[in-house]
Amino acid sequence: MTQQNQQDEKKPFPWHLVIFLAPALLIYVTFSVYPLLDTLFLSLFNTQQGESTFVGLQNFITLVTDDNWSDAFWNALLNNFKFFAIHMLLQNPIGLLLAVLLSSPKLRLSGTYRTLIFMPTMLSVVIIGFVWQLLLSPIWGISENFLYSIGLGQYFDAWLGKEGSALITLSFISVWQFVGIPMMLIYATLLNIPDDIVDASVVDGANPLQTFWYIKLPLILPTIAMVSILTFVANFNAFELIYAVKGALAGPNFSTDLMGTFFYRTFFGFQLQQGSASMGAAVATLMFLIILVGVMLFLFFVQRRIQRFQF
Amino acid sequence: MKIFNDLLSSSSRNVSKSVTVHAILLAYTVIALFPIIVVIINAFKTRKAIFKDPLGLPDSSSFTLAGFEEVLLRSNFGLYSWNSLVVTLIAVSLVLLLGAMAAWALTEYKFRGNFIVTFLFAMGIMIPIRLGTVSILSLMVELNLANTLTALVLVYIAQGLPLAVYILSEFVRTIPKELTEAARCDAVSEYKIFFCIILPLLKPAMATVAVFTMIPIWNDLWFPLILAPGEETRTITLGVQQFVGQYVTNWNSVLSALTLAIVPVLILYTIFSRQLIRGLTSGAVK
Amino acid sequence: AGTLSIESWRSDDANIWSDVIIPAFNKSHPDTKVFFSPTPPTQYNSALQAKLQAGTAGDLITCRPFDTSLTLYQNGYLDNLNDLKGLSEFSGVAKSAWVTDDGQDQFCLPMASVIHGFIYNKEIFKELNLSAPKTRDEFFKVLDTIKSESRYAPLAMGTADQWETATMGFQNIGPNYWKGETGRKALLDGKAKLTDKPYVDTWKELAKWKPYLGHGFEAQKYSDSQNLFTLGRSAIYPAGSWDIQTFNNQADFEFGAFPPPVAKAGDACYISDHTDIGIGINANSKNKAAARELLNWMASQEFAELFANAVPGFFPLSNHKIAIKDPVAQEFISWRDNCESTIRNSYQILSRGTPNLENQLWNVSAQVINGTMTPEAAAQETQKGLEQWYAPQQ
Amino acid sequence: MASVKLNNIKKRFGDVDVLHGIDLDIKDGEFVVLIGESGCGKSTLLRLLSGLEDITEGDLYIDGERVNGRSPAKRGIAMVFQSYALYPHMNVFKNMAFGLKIAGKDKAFVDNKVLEAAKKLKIDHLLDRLPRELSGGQRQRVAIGRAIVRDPKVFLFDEPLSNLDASLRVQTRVELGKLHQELKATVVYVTHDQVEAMTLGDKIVVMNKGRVEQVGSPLHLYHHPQTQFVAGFIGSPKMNFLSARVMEVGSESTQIMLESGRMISAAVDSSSLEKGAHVQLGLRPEHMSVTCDENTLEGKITLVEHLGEQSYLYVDIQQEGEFVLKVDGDNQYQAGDNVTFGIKPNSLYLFNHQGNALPRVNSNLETKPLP
Amino acid sequence: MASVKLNNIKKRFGDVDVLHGIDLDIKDGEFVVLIGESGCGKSTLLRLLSGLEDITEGDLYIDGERVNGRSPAKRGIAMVFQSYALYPHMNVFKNMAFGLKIAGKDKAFVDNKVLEAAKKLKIDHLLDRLPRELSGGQRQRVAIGRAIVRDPKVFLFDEPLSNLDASLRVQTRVELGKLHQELKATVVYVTHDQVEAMTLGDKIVVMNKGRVEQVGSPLHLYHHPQTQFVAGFIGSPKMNFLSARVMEVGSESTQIMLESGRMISAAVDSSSLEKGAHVQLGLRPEHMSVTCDENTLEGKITLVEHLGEQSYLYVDIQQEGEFVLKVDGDNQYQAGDNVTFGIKPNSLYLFNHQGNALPRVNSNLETKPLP
Ligand SMILES: Nc1ncnc2c1ncn2[C@@H]1O[C@H](COP(=O)(O)OP(=O)(O)OP(=O)(O)O)[C@@H](O)[C@H]1O
Ligand SMILES: Nc1ncnc2c1ncn2[C@@H]1O[C@H](COP(=O)(O)OP(=O)(O)OP(=O)(O)O)[C@@H](O)[C@H]1O
Ligand SMILES: [Mg+2]
Ligand SMILES: [Mg+2]
Repeated sequence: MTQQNQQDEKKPFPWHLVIFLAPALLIYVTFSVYPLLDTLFLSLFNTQQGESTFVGLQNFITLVTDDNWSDAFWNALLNNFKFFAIHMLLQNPIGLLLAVLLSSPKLRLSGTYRTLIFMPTMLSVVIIGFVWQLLLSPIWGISENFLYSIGLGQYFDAWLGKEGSALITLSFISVWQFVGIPMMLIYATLLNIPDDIVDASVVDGANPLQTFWYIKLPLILPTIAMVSILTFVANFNAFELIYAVKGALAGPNFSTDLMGTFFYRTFFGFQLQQGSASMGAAVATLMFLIILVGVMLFLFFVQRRIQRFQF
Repeated sequence: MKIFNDLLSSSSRNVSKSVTVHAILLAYTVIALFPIIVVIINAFKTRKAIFKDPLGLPDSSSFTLAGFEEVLLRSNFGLYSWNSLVVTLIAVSLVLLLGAMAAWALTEYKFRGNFIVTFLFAMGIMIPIRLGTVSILSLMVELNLANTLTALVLVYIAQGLPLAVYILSEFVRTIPKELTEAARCDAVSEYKIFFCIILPLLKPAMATVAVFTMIPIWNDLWFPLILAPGEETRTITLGVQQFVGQYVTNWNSVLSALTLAIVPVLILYTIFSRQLIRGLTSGAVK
Repeated sequence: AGTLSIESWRSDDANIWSDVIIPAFNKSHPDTKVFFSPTPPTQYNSALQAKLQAGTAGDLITCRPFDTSLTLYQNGYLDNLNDLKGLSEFSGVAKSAWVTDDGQDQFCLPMASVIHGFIYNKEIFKELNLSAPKTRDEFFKVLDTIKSESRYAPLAMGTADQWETATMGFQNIGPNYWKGETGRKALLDGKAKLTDKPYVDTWKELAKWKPYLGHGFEAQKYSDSQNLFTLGRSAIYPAGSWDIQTFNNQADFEFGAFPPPVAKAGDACYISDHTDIGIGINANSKNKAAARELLNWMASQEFAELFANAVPGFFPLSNHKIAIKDPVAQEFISWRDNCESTIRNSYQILSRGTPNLENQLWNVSAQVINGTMTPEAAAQETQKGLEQWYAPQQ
Repeated sequence: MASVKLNNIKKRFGDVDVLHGIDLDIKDGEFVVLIGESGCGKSTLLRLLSGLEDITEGDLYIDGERVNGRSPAKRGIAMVFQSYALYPHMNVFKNMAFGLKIAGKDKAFVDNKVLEAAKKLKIDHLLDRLPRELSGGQRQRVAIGRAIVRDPKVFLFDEPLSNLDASLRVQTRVELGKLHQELKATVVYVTHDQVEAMTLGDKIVVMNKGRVEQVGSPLHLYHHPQTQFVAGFIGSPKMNFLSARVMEVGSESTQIMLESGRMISAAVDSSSLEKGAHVQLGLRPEHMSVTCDENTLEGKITLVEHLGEQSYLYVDIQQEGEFVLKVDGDNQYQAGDNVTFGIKPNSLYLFNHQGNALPRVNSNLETKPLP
Repeated sequence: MASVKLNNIKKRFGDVDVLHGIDLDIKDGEFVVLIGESGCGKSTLLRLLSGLEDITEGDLYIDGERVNGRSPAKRGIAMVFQSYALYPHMNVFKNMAFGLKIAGKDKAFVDNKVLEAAKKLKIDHLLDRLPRELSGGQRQRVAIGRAIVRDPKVFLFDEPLSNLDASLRVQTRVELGKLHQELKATVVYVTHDQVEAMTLGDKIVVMNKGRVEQVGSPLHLYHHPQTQFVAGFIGSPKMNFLSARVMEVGSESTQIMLESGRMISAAVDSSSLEKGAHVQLGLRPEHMSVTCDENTLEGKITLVEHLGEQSYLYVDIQQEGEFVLKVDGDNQYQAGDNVTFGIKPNSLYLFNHQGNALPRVNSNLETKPLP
């Protein structure tokens, strides 16, 4: 500090910083961070009849080694990966396709298409679950009749009820509901690509397919990456649809069990099964860790290699 | 003749291309809307007709409003919608306001702890707040907020803030620094800079955040059930869920209830949708 | 005096409480306001748990039978009711679902039981010239007839919700195999195993149901089954007595009921007469005096009669003699006279550990009917589960 | 290389006519500059040439072949955009090689071509960089390189220098001029900077509201603008205009009276006008002199701009308006001074009320209208 | 209005020294232009003056008061940004009135002020428009208007014209010059366009890498650059530089030899050098003449740029490199021609190997170093 600096007028305390940040931080910490930490903390205890004892990592060990727990845990985890894989293979490519079509130049009615296709995303799973059960119900016969009318009737089955197809069917429903989100995000990125660049590739002799493959796709890769990570987080948090359609027992024979439903059963119990806060917290902690590791791996291996482009 | 050839070569190519594009989009639109339409048309049919011809439009013999009557009579749909609306609108507005304030503070000012706070909010995007339900509930009880809409609003704000802060931060970064500097030279206080300059400019971004925040709040079943299950504070999603549970065999009532539940969301969506694309195309969520 | 609110999973009964029961109570207790606030059955346990933990639950808690409520009591959420006057109106059997294992402490007042059996469409039976079957052979013959001679689905049941297969299937026909209470007690004492013949046979019979179920039954939910039956597209419905109420509202044909068929004509018959609903007092209630008054009233003849007739299919557990007006409900309750009653065998004690027997029963019964698991495997899996934690079975 | 011929080309966007029938002949190897105000249709015309936009009416010939419906790729054109439109995710090499790769050329050929062009443009040390790691001038050169490698018949440039800063613009302009001499390519170049137009073009096409106003060599346009619009557009600082009336009609000389009543004589053939007709008098800032005593005007200096070797005087002339004067840099004028200056009759321009120029007599410069 | 004094001002960003001690005196009402290459610290200096950035070391006085730690609001400055920084959601009126409103002035006062400024800038018909509905030049004027209404002591401009197109830039530059004469405001103006600097500044500050290279009036800098850097920066086209060696030292005249062995004599005082010292010869394009036969050089024309009244010749001189020549517009040169031109000894500049100018003898122009 030189002498001159001491004469400088003192900077006032940045009250505005406090006022801007405090309300959000206060609510967020109180009603999200603290409860979550509190819950995760619980996973180190064993709660029985109102008394809790510290057990260290015992709950986690039980969860991954004790057959009674681990079977369900690994099953749910595996299912969750399948669920995620189907979304990645279906939801995001469909979203991409729709976005590309929507962004074709001089397309009429594109606003209308956009709004309508986004509609399912707005609806609650109560509605979605109910509607699709009706549509796929063999009793109501809508899907069956439809398949018969296009000559594929013999392929109809009670998809939601069969172990082999229930999870896939639910994934499809989920894809149907959420395809609007990747579509919107990718569409927005496509709109941001300057026309000049596309024109340049046309003049360079690229046909529309080449323009898409060599120019547009690389430019929307960051968005696709972001969509993927959002999908990952959302899928590993998924619960509502399964719960609404298949209940907490995620039948048949746990073939639709995801980490979310597994957590629910463990934490809150189900029917005659008593909920266990500490085991539930352990599941929650593992879910959190899986998501965290997934996101980290993604950031480390994928995101680093993908550059965002300024136009 | 030559001209005709030219027309064919360039225009017919374009026409067939745009026909394909429309065909695919139309097909998907049908897929997206079909289930919803099935719900709506069957809501106006008698229970027997629903089964006999699920895809038929209601005609004079099968048309009935009995389902709607039942819904409106047997449950407090007006109140539920009102509760949902209040909770959603207040929560979304506060998420927008508080989120914008925090995003602004985190991106504009350098201070110690900036990174930690940013990180803290980022974590919130990954962990579902639902995992903390029990603690939240006891907290609400201690604060005497159980069974109030306030409790829901608070939780939804906490739930919506992380994504809002993330998206809005990215947007704030796109606002030219010169604008705030010009204002500072104009002797404008930090508060006025935020409220008179930044906030209006964040409008399109806010529409995006509003839609992304609104969907899970409006559709949430969980917290209404735990925090505010009382008749007075019931939200429409919970109301519909319970109605569906209760009248599960009475399909035309159920479908009517579902139809009624779809309407408000669509209205809210159309309010924001025009801004949504503007928001999406001018900033963060790329 | 004051206000009371009742936690319940019986959302179907909301209107009856507000229209019939509460006004009746208020006639004698005009200054107590009572609110009935139900939660859907699937969410009741978890929501209640959360609310109790947070201290926001209502004054009166509708009790699930056995362990669910026992845990609540042990965790201090429910009051001890030993000195409640009204308890004297109930038999030991009725009270058994809500006492501690040592039989010392009573924590819920019994409210109602439900009885399993089969409900059938009388018009279809008349059309096909059938009568209610008494033996298993007759039962399957009836099913065969319906299947071959009509478009109706013989049996209205689906496996999508799983619990139907355990409750309306396994627990419905099972007591005839394991001889009701005898078998249930033997299992508790460790004298019988789930791999024993009666249990395997129960599942074998369930496995035989498959061809008689509706098209796509794997995706058929409880409400679908109800609809199938009430729309007249299915002839026989494996039922719980609580379904009567729904069917009365929705079926425009006459229906009747028959108990689970026995092996040979004249065999002793057993029915599942399950103590299903009790009611207790929230330990944190601020208005316990009024709550006790309400409970005492609920032990009265007046309540029993009101309830039984307002909610046909739920049968009062008190010792009062009451007249039930609904013919089908009457039919159900009449079985108590000829057959031995028992409760569901997985409810007391046996679903206390991990893995949970009740959950397992749902799962394996559904699988057995779906054909994805043999009856023997089902028996082995459940027995193995039990052996893992239940000392008498080890 | 190729010639380009436009035959009554029209373009309509929906209901809006943007181009009203453009006729133009571009010779093989010619550097043609399109110039005009913003929105006059320059870019649109360029996009019609490139095939990015469909021609509504008229014929376009490249090298004698009619190419109206042909796709851009098949026209043998290359285009350089104002924003450069470099592919942001490709490095310089890939940017330049893209067109060749798409065309299926083999690797050795591509490498060779790109390297050659890069060397020519002095960007061969940048081949690994991404566009965002380049300065404006470097990006500009990459964009040109991308055009060059494809050996197009015609180069189209749409304001390629407008995103560069002043000094870089001058430098790049010079480089472009040399490049053209080296490649001998046919170039159509859009700009709205008249210095660029003057310095680069073999032929300048002045456009105004979707029409061609005048075509000619730079000096011809400077000395013989056909219309007031062209006269005002070419030259810097802008030509000064004064309202006047014809007092004496003549085929060798014309007397006009300014608004202030001053009489001026001009070496202009006004035989097409009648006495008393309204005309506009045009005077270039560089054609007036403070030492000349013919046709004098006087006014008060409002601003002096010193550019070193020369200065601009902004003069307010009573009743006539503002005037710009170019004088030597070693003057001692200051704002507020009064100044008197004279105009040589043969450096005057007159425009009739339709804005058409009257023929100048004995103009001291004869330029070929077209190179 | 106010004077501004900078006393050894330094600025460090983290570890990077950006400004290395700037001393500067700005008089009341003076128009000071900061000029220099991109990244030399012009904007940073301006931001230090405005208070948007903290001064690392040194003292800043405005009107004699030390203002180092003071917030921008309290310094009485107004700043006009390159991007104009108009509030996009407010109309012109509100943009201009915002600062006054915030300061709590009453409505009548605000209306009056804004209207007055708008009239002065000829934007009073635009008051209801939003910024996006304005052209570049109009936006620019609104930005200035916003600064004017607050009656600041000092105006700070950061490249205010660089987003305008060529002709608009000229026009706005002239308007700015007049506005300054009218307001008599103290102005600090950043640009990297030397024409702007020359025409607008009372005083030009040439910056180079965070240091002040030279301060002086425009003509003084043009005629007496202290360093090669300044010489190259001022003047357009750029001064030509040739490497040479001193052959004969003298205080009145110096003989130098170019790389090609040609001898040139220069009216420069080289007494500080030794024979054989390496020097750079500086030649302005406008100071050479094809009619002069002293000190001749010859070369081949590579490019001719016609600007109408004058032309630039780009000449390649064997062994010396490229040369730019300004000649009259009525020349007949063509690329490929050979040309011989001469240089007057007293229009030559010499720079020693550190880049410092040697004193010129008998320079035909005496200018005041500062106005
Ligand atoms: N796709 C289009 N649809 C409708 N009108 C258009 C379209 N493209 C250009 N125009 C209109 O055509 C006219 C000419 O536009 P053009 O871009 O050719 O002008 P320009 O001379 O290049 O201007 P600038 O110097 O600003 O680039 C403008 O009025 C413009 O609004
Ligand atoms: N906030 C900052 N942090 C670190 N370095 C900075 C910062 N701002 C500017 N600099 C650096 O300081 C130097 C001077 O920057 P400044 O913006 O003042 O240059 P300039 O002369 O205005 O250039 P231009 O003509 O391009 O605007 C540059 O090297 C720049 O990278
Ligand atoms: Mg253009
Ligand atoms: Mg700068």
